[in-house]
Amino acid sequence: MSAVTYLEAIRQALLEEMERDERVFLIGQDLGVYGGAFRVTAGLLERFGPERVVDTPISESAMVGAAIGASLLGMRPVVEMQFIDFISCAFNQIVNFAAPNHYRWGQAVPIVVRGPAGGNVHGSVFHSQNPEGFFQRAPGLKIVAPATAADAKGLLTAAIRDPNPVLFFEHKYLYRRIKEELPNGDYEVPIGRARVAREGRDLSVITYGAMLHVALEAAGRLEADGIDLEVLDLRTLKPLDQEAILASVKKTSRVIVLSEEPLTGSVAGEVAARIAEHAFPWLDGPVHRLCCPDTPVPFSPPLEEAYLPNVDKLVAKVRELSSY
Amino acid sequence: MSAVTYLEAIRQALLEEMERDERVFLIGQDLGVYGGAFRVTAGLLERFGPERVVDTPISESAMVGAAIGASLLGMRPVVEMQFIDFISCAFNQIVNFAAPNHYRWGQAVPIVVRGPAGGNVHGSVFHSQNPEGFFQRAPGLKIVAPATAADAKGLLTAAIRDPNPVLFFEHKYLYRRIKEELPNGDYEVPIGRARVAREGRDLSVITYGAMLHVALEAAGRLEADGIDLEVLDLRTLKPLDQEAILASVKKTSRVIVLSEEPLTGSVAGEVAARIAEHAFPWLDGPVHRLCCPDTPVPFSPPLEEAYLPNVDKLVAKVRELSSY
Amino acid sequence: MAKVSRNWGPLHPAPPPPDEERLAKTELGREAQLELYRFMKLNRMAEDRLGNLYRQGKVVGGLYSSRGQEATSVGSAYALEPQDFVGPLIRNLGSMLVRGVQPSEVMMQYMARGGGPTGGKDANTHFGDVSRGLIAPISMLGALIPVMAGVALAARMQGRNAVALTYIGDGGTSTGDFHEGMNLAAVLNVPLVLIVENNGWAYSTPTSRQMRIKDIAVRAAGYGIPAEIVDGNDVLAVHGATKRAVERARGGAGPTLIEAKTFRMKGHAEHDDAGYVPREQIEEWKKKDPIDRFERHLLGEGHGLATREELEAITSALDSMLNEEVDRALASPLPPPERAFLGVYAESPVSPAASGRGGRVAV
Amino acid sequence: MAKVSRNWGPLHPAPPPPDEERLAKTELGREAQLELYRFMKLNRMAEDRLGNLYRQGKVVGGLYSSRGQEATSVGSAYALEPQDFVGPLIRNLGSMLVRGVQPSEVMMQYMARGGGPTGGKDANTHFGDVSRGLIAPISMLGALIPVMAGVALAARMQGRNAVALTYIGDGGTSTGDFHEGMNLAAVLNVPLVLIVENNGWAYSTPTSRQMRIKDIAVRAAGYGIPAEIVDGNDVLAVHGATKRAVERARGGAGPTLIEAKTFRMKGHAEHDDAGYVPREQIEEWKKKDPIDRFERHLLGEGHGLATREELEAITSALDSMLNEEVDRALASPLPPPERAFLGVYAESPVSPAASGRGGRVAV
Ligand SMILES: Cc1ncc(C[n+]2csc(CCOP(=O)(O)OP(=O)(O)O)c2C)c(N)n1
Ligand SMILES: Cc1ncc(C[n+]2csc(CCOP(=O)(O)OP(=O)(O)O)c2C)c(N)n1
Ligand SMILES: [Mg+2]
Ligand SMILES: [Mg+2]
Repeated sequence: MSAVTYLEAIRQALLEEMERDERVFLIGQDLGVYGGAFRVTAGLLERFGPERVVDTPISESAMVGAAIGASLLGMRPVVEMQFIDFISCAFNQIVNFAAPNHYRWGQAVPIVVRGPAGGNVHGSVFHSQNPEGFFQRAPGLKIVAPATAADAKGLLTAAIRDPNPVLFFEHKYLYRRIKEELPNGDYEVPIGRARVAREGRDLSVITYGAMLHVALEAAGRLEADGIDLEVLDLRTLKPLDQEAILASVKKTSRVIVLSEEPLTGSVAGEVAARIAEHAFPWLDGPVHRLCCPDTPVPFSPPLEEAYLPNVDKLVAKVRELSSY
Repeated sequence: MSAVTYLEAIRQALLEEMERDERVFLIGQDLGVYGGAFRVTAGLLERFGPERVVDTPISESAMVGAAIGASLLGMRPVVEMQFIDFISCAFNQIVNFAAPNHYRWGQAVPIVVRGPAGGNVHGSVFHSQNPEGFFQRAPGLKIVAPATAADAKGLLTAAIRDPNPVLFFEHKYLYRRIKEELPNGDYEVPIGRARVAREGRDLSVITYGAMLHVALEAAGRLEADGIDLEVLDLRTLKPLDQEAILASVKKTSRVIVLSEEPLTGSVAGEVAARIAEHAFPWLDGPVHRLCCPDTPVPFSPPLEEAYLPNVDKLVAKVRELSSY
Repeated sequence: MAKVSRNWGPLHPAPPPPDEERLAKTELGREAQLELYRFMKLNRMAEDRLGNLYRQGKVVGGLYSSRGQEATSVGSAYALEPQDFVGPLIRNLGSMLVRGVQPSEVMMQYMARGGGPTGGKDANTHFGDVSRGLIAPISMLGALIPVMAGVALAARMQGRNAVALTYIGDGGTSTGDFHEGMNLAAVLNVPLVLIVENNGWAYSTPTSRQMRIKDIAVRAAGYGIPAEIVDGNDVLAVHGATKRAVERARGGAGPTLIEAKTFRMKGHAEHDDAGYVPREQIEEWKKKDPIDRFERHLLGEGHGLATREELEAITSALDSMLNEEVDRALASPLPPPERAFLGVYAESPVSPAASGRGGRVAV
Repeated sequence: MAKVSRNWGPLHPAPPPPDEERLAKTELGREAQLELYRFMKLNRMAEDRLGNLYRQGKVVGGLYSSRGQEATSVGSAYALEPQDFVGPLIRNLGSMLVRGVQPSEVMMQYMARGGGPTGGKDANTHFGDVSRGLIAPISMLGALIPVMAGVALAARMQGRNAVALTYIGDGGTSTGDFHEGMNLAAVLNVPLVLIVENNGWAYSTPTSRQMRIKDIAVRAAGYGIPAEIVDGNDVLAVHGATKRAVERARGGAGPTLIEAKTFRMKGHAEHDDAGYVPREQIEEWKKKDPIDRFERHLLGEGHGLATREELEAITSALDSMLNEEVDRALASPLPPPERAFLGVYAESPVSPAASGRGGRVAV
């Protein structure tokens, strides 16, 4: 078996679930003949036909609304946002129709809304967003953000099988930049469970998505100075794996929450708040966040570099905190 | 001068700013002849005519979009959401058009989007929401939530004069339940500044909106047991008055952040995260949050009562924390 | 002082008098017509009972009436087959009754009782039941249209031979979701029927300030789908138009938009005295009351389909039935507080077969 | 293997050949027509330069071309008065040039240089300048329409006697904001003109899968506003139709929708080879190239408005101008990193007079 990219892992999950379960279908823009703006769905129209790879007009709200309706009859729709930024146009359907439906009248809404998120590709203000902070506030939603190819496949498989509405944020920077061998055959990575990506004694970095790789690289660099980082990959952003978060913090007593979001309203903030409430006695220092500044994602490379967290910024933060 | 309600204070701010500044106009549903679903704009059509009290179709996205466009030419539109819950239909215009516009191309977007928020009136899932948690994540926005009639008038006046897009969340539970004498004539309550609503030594309750009154009542009750609460009214939810938050915590060393939002993704979480990062050395105990559970707002009175924070729940939390 | 009248269009005109002849030769037999009558009466009488409960302070929150629009709800829903799906709005109690909803279910919802379909979690007619082909709306108008398009899409994918029927008001047609939903339904050619209830008003806003057109039906051409304008106070006309549209959809010809011209005889909600509605407009429409008209038709010369005694028998049967329904609803306690914390997430995959009614709300 | 062709409609048909006679008796004089020619050439030549910069790896991110659609942008914007406002989309470089935007401004934007109007904060044609009547779009299609309706509303309130002109693609008409924006503009009767550029494709989606109608213009009837269908590759026809609509709007008659039938001669963006577009469709439209056609018209028998030498002189003047513009753009450095943190909030109230261009971006 050979290594596959993060993008190919997502394609595999879609293809295999569609083969396994005829209730699964794809709906979105330019999915079929074109195979999607990032080619995630390439070949699926030829394989499954236009009734299961449904191209739509430019109507994000109707795409999600139609997916909700189909799910009420037991289908398992997977909606693609061409860029995740456009999910803003479906906000009402996601937050007010899909999310509270099971609570309101007991009817599950098993849909997945997926698409390319994240920056570091000079996509500018409207092609670089990480919208998890906007959606974590919606009771009834689940939010997933894989950092590896194996997780991308296993988490998407789990998301499609989950009876609840799941937002699946793929980091476009990782699409073709990381490659791994995947577990054989059918597997799920459970939603709601974080993963210790690196065991360490001195300080916990809690992160997800593309930032996981920043954390791991920083950990390697810090070994030299004898700082042993633990790196926790959240994988699911809602509901948070509070147990795993607290366990890591109780072990290291020092923590930095790292994420590629504007600071205010970030998932990183929610994680920090949980730590401050439930792990306080174990803390040897303040709960730090390393996020982006509270600005839109700027376009020009030097601006975006100044905006995004990176290994240097993390290493500096770690040094600051461990000498606390 | 006689006491006026929270609702009347809002009406006065609209009326007086419209008299003062011809660039100010109102746009929304049923504002004119009807005077708005809650009668906030009663009499303003007769006073200013249909060109400054603009009734629209049921099109929240277009209402906000049109306000943005008018503001680009220097107008000062005030948009009413009939219930703030419907702001979800204008999410994209607010978060992607209005909020980043000044950063993107230097053009200010001086609009206000206001409307009745909050629960405790058995409005059920779609007429009780507090959406601040959805919007705090949007760089470029300001969010205001007054707790008193005087603040309602002064903050709305400031919001209309502010060159940035401001979301103004009125708590409908307070509309006719609180009354005060207002300062004379033209005044602003500055956006971005919190207010110590009650000085205290032992523990800080940081809150806003209708919950301020819960905190003050709890404080009175706790006096008996010799617990002296400090109560901080945030007033502005974005940008947060971090200085005032930290000052109060550094003084009391114990804190509860109280808000009428689902816990996850709440503004209360952002406040707690700021405290955990910047006031850690001063803390004698965990940073507690008293919020709603992560569910939609339920309809039936016993359910909504179980859902909402109240004086008993706060008093219990305070006792728990102060015996920490 | 500024002139307020500016921009106001003409009053919402009443439709022409019904074509008695066509009424006479409707394809619906006597039994069916008496059933239509029964459902319209039930619709109105159940809402009258709700009005009493409201005045007794037993209703929690707002109460919405469909008085004057019963023919639109009942006539359209009556055109469906058992396997079809309907997505009613708050003024479509009649459609829900036709689909087998019990008045007590709705009464419990309005009174926030624990025994209602949502167990007290949501209000009024905001509940659904896939097993009865009933889809619940959300308050945000328009949002249900793309959802019902998806129901129609799934029905086709699953080979159910089923049609999806839903409703929107004149005001609701101004929402983006109306446009996105109808365009998507048209392009995908799904079996969707939309009834636009043009009742002249959206809360306090007359249709003339909601749109610059008289007939909302013209919008269908923008989606490449057929439309029909129908007298919404003529239950047989509504039924006939819906039946044609439903069969067209079932036959694979895609969506239809039906504009039903009708009138909201009460305020937007019980608290609203509708002072903004010109008296003469109300008087004009009173004459066209859908139930009185249908009664005249049933008793009418030439085709005496029913006697006054028969109709009175139906009414008094409904009356005693509603007495029981009210008692049943009042007997239901408020929900236990702990219920507030249950059922946010679905625990296990749900198949359409398994999907049920209130029972599936975590209670 | 499933049939893929299902649901696909006929190819986007080219419009009928231009009415040479009408072309001959256009009301635009020789000077004006030569200016139109100059702007169309500038549009295309500037984009060719951008293409070179792209191939040299100097462009950051995607590059979007309006090749084949120059007549629509230029002809429509040319119908505006100085006090009017225009909201262009990414394929309306021509409209921006007519409004006085310098090619180097756009080149700096595409190359992410600090000297561009947004100082490197945003990309490509995403910038505005109220003082030049230029409103910037956001990427979310449709969103600009309600915003331009608001610009038109404010223009009326302020007595500017100004009109707002904006654009949308065939695909963009499927968005909720298109519907809400046009309906609101119609009800409020504001001076808005919408050019629908029907170029047959939305990325890889043909118009036949975007909507169930052939002529998007029919949607105007749903808003109670007039519409015109125009050959979008005929600059004089586009100008004439826009002029009529603009004057109607200025006269207080409200919005107009103009559907310009045209064609996207390149891929969605530079990276897209448009393999999904049938060859014959491209060949068919090549013959209708708007610039070649206008050239033939200008040189045409009977009404020789220009000589080949004159046109070549225009072209070579543009050529050397563009050399300077490219040099100017390349001379601009990337922005300083600290700029990323500036300008999120406006500091003080901004009056329309004070509102300016790039200078007002916090740099
Ligand atoms: C998106 C949205 N905006 C505003 C409202 C508030 N609202 C509830 S009903 C109503 C009027 C609806 O009018 P119409 O669609 O004609 O239906 P009718 O009440 O006449 O049956 C309004 C504005 C809403 N429910 N949804
Ligand atoms: C709301 C929204 N959804 C999706 C996109 C992604 N997108 C960018 S351009 C485009 C195609 C636009 O087609 P059309 O409107 O016909 O304009 P054209 O490219 O043909 O000029 C799409 C889908 C977007 N920009 N906005
Ligand atoms: Mg209505
Ligand atoms: Mg196009």
